[in-house]
Amino acid sequence: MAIEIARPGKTSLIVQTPVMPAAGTLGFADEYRSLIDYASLGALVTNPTTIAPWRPTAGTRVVPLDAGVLAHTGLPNPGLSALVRQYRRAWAKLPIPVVLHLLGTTPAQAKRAAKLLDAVDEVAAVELGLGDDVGVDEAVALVRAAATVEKPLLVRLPFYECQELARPVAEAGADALVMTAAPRGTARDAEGGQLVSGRIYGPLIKPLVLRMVGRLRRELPADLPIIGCGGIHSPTDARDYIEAGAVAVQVDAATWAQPKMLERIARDLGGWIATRHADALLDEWHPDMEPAKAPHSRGTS
Amino acid sequence: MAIEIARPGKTSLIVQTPVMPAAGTLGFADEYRSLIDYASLGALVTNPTTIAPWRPTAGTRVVPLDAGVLAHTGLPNPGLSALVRQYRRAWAKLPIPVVLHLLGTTPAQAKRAAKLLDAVDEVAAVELGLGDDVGVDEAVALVRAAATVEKPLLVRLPFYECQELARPVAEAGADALVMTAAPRGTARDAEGGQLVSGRIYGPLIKPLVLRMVGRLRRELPADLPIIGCGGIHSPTDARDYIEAGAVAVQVDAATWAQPKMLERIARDLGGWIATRHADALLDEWHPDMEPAKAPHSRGTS
Amino acid sequence: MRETQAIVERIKRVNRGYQRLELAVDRSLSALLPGQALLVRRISKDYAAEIWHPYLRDLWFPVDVLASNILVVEQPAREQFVPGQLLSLLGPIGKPLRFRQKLRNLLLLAYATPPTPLLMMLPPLLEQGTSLTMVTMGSARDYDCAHLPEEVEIIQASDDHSWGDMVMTLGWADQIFALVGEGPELIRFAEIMRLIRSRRSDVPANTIFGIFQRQLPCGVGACQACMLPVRPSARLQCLDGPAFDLTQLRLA
Amino acid sequence: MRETQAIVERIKRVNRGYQRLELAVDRSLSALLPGQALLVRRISKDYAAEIWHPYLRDLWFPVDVLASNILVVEQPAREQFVPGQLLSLLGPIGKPLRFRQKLRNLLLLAYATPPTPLLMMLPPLLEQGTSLTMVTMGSARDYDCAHLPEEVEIIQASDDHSWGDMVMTLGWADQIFALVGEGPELIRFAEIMRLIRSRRSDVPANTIFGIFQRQLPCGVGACQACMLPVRPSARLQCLDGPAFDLTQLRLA
Ligand SMILES: Cc1cc2nc3c(=O)[nH]c(=O)nc-3n(C[C@H](O)[C@H](O)[C@H](O)COP(=O)(O)OP(=O)(O)OC[C@H]3O[C@@H](n4cnc5c(N)ncnc54)[C@H](O)[C@@H]3O)c2cc1C
Ligand SMILES: Cc1cc2nc3c(=O)[nH]c(=O)nc-3n(C[C@H](O)[C@H](O)[C@H](O)COP(=O)(O)OP(=O)(O)OC[C@H]3O[C@@H](n4cnc5c(N)ncnc54)[C@H](O)[C@@H]3O)c2cc1C
Ligand SMILES: Cc1cc2nc3c(=O)[nH]c(=O)nc-3n(C[C@H](O)[C@H](O)[C@H](O)COP(=O)(O)O)c2cc1C
Ligand SMILES: Cc1cc2nc3c(=O)[nH]c(=O)nc-3n(C[C@H](O)[C@H](O)[C@H](O)COP(=O)(O)O)c2cc1C
Ligand code: FES
Ligand code: FES
Repeated sequence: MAIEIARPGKTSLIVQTPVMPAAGTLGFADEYRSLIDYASLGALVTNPTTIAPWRPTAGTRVVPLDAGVLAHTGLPNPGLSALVRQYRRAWAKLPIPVVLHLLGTTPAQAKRAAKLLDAVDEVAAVELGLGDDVGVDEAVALVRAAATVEKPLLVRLPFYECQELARPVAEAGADALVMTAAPRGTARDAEGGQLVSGRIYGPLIKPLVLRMVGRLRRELPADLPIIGCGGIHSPTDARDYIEAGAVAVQVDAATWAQPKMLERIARDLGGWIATRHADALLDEWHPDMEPAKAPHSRGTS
Repeated sequence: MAIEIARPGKTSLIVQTPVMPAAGTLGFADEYRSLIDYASLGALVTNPTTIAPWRPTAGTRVVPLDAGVLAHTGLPNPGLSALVRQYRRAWAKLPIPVVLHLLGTTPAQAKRAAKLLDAVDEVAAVELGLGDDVGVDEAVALVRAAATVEKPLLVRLPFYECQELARPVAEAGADALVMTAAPRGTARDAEGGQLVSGRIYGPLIKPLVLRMVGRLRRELPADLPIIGCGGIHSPTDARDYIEAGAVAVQVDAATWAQPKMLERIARDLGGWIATRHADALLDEWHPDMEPAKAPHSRGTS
Repeated sequence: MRETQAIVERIKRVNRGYQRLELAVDRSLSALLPGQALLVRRISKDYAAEIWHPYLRDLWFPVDVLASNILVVEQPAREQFVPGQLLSLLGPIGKPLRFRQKLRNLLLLAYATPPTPLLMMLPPLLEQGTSLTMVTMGSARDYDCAHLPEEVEIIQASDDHSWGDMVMTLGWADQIFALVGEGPELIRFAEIMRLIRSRRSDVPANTIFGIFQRQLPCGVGACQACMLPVRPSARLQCLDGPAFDLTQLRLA
Repeated sequence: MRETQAIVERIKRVNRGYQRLELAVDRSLSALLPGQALLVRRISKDYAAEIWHPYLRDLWFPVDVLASNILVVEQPAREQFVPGQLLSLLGPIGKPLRFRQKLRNLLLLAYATPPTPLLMMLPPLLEQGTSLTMVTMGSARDYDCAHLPEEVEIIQASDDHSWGDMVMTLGWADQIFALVGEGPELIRFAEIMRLIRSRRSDVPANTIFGIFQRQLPCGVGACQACMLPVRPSARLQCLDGPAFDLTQLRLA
C-alpha cells in the first residue's frame, strides 16, 4: 500500500512503506548503507539543515539515561547549498524518496530554502522542523514561508507545543504533520558533572506522543495526514501509531542501538498494512519474513 | 534543615526533610508502615481525594512499559468527609505532617473542601491537583477557591500545561508549586488488547520535568517554592532537582518497585543538605548510614 | 508484610515449559500459606546498579515450602536464572485461601493459564483426604502435569470447554477455585460462571472463587490499581485477595 | 562496517579489577587493527525480548586477535558475563592507528582510565623491535599491569603527574598516544599537552595523538554526536578517529 501526500498545484510524495527515519538519526544520505536496506524504507528523512552553515556546539554531549539517552549536537550542517552539492548524487542513487529536513529559523530563510529546494530534483519533499518555544505566530509565519515550495511540505511539531500548534500550522499550509520532535530535557552530564539540556530519546517517550497523536487525529481534519514519531522501538510500537490514526511513522534513536530494527519495522508495517487491506490474518506476516513481493497493480490510496 | 512553606495569615507547613511521596503512590495514610520509616520523610502527601466519593473506573489498568508503567485507577476515594473520619486517627499518629491532595473539580467544591479541611487539625497543608486540559481561567478559579484555606496551599501542575499555568496559578494564591503530575499517555493494554490511556511513570520522565523545573525556577519569583516531582528513582535524581532550584522533591512510582528507595532518598537528601550547610564533604554522608541525629537547635530557614 | 532478600539456591527443570527454583528466604516466609504470594524483583549487590526494567515486581505464588527457610517457586523455563541470583521479596501478599471444613471434593479450574497458584494446596489437601480434580481449559491444556502428585485427577477440557462427567464434577464439588489468564479476567471469569451455571442449578455463595493474578504495583493497599468490583464494595486484590467469591463479583 | 553476532566463549580473570573475554566472532573481524573498536550490545535469542537498558552500545577496543574468529576483550570484573552470552557487534569502528615507519620509541600515556585501548598494539610493536613505555597517571595507576608483556616499561607517575626521567621519556619518544578518562576529555587532553610542552620544546604535528573513547550513538557518521573540534574542520570520532593529532585539536 502506498501513501500519497499531495495537494493541488504541488508534486506528490509517494511513500511505498509507511516507515522512515526521524530527522537527525540516519544522517544526510546513505551513511547506514552497510547496515540497512534502504529499499525497505518508505523514504529517507535527512538530518536537520539550515540555509547558513551551523557548526557543532562546543558542548556536544551524549548522556546515557535509564532506558534512554540525551543527545545534544547543535545540529551541525554545511548550509543548504553546500549540502545539496555534497549529497545530491548520493540522493539520486537511493531507491527511495528523499525528504529534506529544514530547520525553521526565519521566514525569510525558509522562503529562500523553499526556492532553492524546488530546483533540486533529488529532493521529493521538505520537512520543516519547528523549534521549541516557537510561538503560534512565528510558527505560522515559518510554515507560510516554507509552503511556497512546490513539493509537499511536512511540518514536524515540537513535543511540548504539539497540541497548540497543530491546527494553526495545518491551516498555514502544512501538507502533513509529523508528531513530534524528540522532547528536550535536562540531565547530569557524566563528563562535566553539570546539568545539561538536549533531546531525550527512549521507549518511554512513546506513550506520551502516542496519546497526542490519538487526540489530535480526532480533532484535526481527517484528510490531513499525521506521521507519528516518538519512542518507536518495535513493530508493535509502530502499529500502535497506525492504529491511533497515523498514516506513517518515523523511527528515531532505536536505529542507533539496533540498526536492523528500522528495517524490521518497515517490513512488518509494509506487510501488515498490505495484508490488512486484503482481509488477511495478522499472523500471516512475520517480521522475519522477507519483504512481500509488490502486488501486480499497486494503486495509490 | 527545615523548609517552611508559609504566607502571612496562614499556618505554616514545616518539612524537616525535603522528600515526600507524590500523591497517588503511597496511599491515604500509613499503608506502607511495615516497609518505610515514616519519620525519615518530610511529609505524607495523600492519594487524591474529592468532595464526592469517586469509584474506581471500570477499566482499572496497569500496563507494563519498557522501564516504566502506565496506571489508571479512576482515583477512587470515599469522599472528603468520610475519608477524614476514616483516616484522621492514623494521621494523628504519623510522625510527619500530612498534606492532603485535593483534586480540582469545581471552584465551589474546592471552596467547600478548604472550609472542611481548616477544621481538620491532622491535616497540615492542602495540595490541589489540577487536571489535564484545565485551561488557565479554570485553573485560576480553582486555585482562588482552594486558597481560601487557612493552611498552606500547594498546587500540583499537570505535565503538559506546566509552563503555561505556573505563573497564573502562583498569582492566584498558590504557596508552592509541585511540578508536575505524571504525564498522561497511551499504551496497548496487554489484557484487553486496545489502546488505553493513563498516567505514565518511569525514570525517563525525569529529564523532561527536570528541564521544566530549571526553566521555571529562573522565570518565577524567587520566593515561590517549587517542589520537583517526576521520574525520581535515586538520590542522585533527587539532588538534581534540588540543584535545578526545587526546595523539595516528591518521589512517585519508584516506591512501588523499591519501597526502601524513598527512605534512602530522604536520608540522603536530609543528610546532604545538612552537611552542605555545615561545609562538610559530600562523602561524609552515605545513603546506607542511619539517619543523622537531629541537631540540638533546629531552626527553620 | 516485609521486604526481605532471597537467593536462588537450586534450579530444576520439571517439564518442557517450566523450572522450579529453590529460594533461600527469610524464615518469616515459611509461614506462607496457599493463596499467598510474593512480589519479586531481581537485585544485585551493587545498589547503585538498579535496573528499572522490568519496572514492577513480578507476582510469584510459591508452590511448596521445603524447610523453614526454603521456598519453591515455578517459573517458565525461558526465564533465565542462575544459582546465586539475589532477589528482593515483598510479602506475604494477600490472604490464605479458605477451605471448607470437611472438604471432600475440591475442583480446580485453570483456564488459559499455567495452574501455578493452585499447586501449593495440593499436598496438604491430599494428606487430609480431600479428593482433588483439576480441569485444564484452553491453553492451560499445554501445561504438562506429569510432575504433580498422581492422586490429583487431571482432566483436559475439550475445545468447547466441556469435559466428560462435567455435570457430575461440577455438582459434586464442595468448593471450586478458578484461575484465568490471557485477556480480560472479568470476562474470563464470567465465562467460567456461565459454564458452571449451565450445568449446576445452585451456585451458593462461598463456593466458587476466582483467584486473581493481576500485576500489583504496590502490594500494600496504597496505589489502588488492583481494585476489583466486588459487592457490596470494591476490594483490593493485594489486601483482600487473591480469591474472591465469583457470585459477589460484578462480572463484565 | 557490518552488524554481526558473537558468543562469549571463555572468561578469564586477569587481575583484581579486570577479566578477559574470548569472543567467537565473524571472520571478517579478524582483520581488525589496533585503534579499531566494536559497538557492542548484549542480545538474546528471543528478538522480542529486546531490553533497552543500557540504551546505547558499549565501545569495546579488543586487546588481541587469537585466531581467525576469536577476539579478546578486556572488561571490568564487576560486569557479569557467562559463557554462551550472545552479543551483537557493529564494526570495525574507526581507523587503525598510524605508526611512524621505523618507530623506535613509543610512549603511551593513560590518564585516569584503564589503558585497554592501548593494549592491542603491544605484541606486534614489540615484535618489530619498538621500545615501549607506558605511563599511568591519576587513577590509571590503580590498573594492575602484571599481565602485560614484561618488555613494556611501566611507569607510575606521581600525584603531580610527573615522573623520573620525564624529560628524557618525553623527548626520546618518536610518537606518543594518550588516553584520558573521567571528566571532560578536552580539558584532560589540554592538561596532557601542557605537561608535554612544559618538558619538551618541539611538539611537531603527527607526533602526539589523543585517543578518544566517547560513547558513540550510531558509529556510522549519521548522528553527529561524536563530532570533535579538529582543525581545519570538525571531524567524527566514529569515522575519522579514535586518534586525533592533539596539535590540531581545539582544546578546552
Ligand atoms: C488512539 C487511541 C485509541 C484508543 N482506543 C481505545 C479502544 O479501542 N478501547 C478503549 O477502551 N479505549 C481506547 N482508547 C482509550 C480511550 O479512548 C481514552 O481513555 C479516552 O479517549 C480518553 O483519552 P484521553 O487521552 O482524552 O484521556 P485523558 O484526557 O487523559 O482522560 C483520562 C480519563 O479521564 C476521563 N476524564 C477526563 N475528564 C473527565 C471529567 N471531567 N469527568 C470524568 N472523567 C473525565 C476520560 O474519560 C478518560 O477516561 C484509545 C485511546 C487512543 C488515544
Ligand atoms: C537547572 C539547570 C542547571 C544547569 N546548569 C548548567 C551548568 O552548570 N553548566 C552548563 O553548562 N549548563 C547548565 N545547564 C544547561 C544550560 O543552562 C542549558 O542548556 C541552557 O540553559 C538552555 O536550556 P534550555 O532548557 O532553555 O534549552 P533549550 O531551550 O532546549 O535550548 C537548547 C539549546 O539551544 C540553544 N538555543 C535555543 N534557541 C536558540 C536560538 N534562537 N539561537 C541559538 N541557540 C538557541 C540554547 O542556548 C540551548 O543551548 C543547566 C540547565 C538547567 C535546566
Ligand atoms: C534560531 C536558532 C539559531 C541557531 N543558530 C545556531 C548556530 O548558529 N550555531 C549552532 O551551533 N547552533 C545554532 N542553534 C542550535 C542550538 O544551539 C541548538 O543546538 C539546536 O537547537 C539543537 O540542539 P540539540 O542538538 O540539543 O538538538 C540555533 C538554534 C536556533 C533555534
Ligand atoms: C472533573 C472530573 C470528574 C471526574 N469524575 C469521576 C467520577 O465521578 N468517578 C470516577 O470514577 N472518575 C471520575 N473522574 C476521574 C477520571 O475518570 C480519571 O480516571 C481521573 O482523571 C484519573 O485518571 P487516572 O486514574 O488515569 O489518573 C473525574 C475526573 C475529572 C477531571
Ligand atoms: S497493588 Fe497497590 S493497592 Fe493493591
Ligand atoms: S557516532 Fe554518530 S556520527 Fe559518530
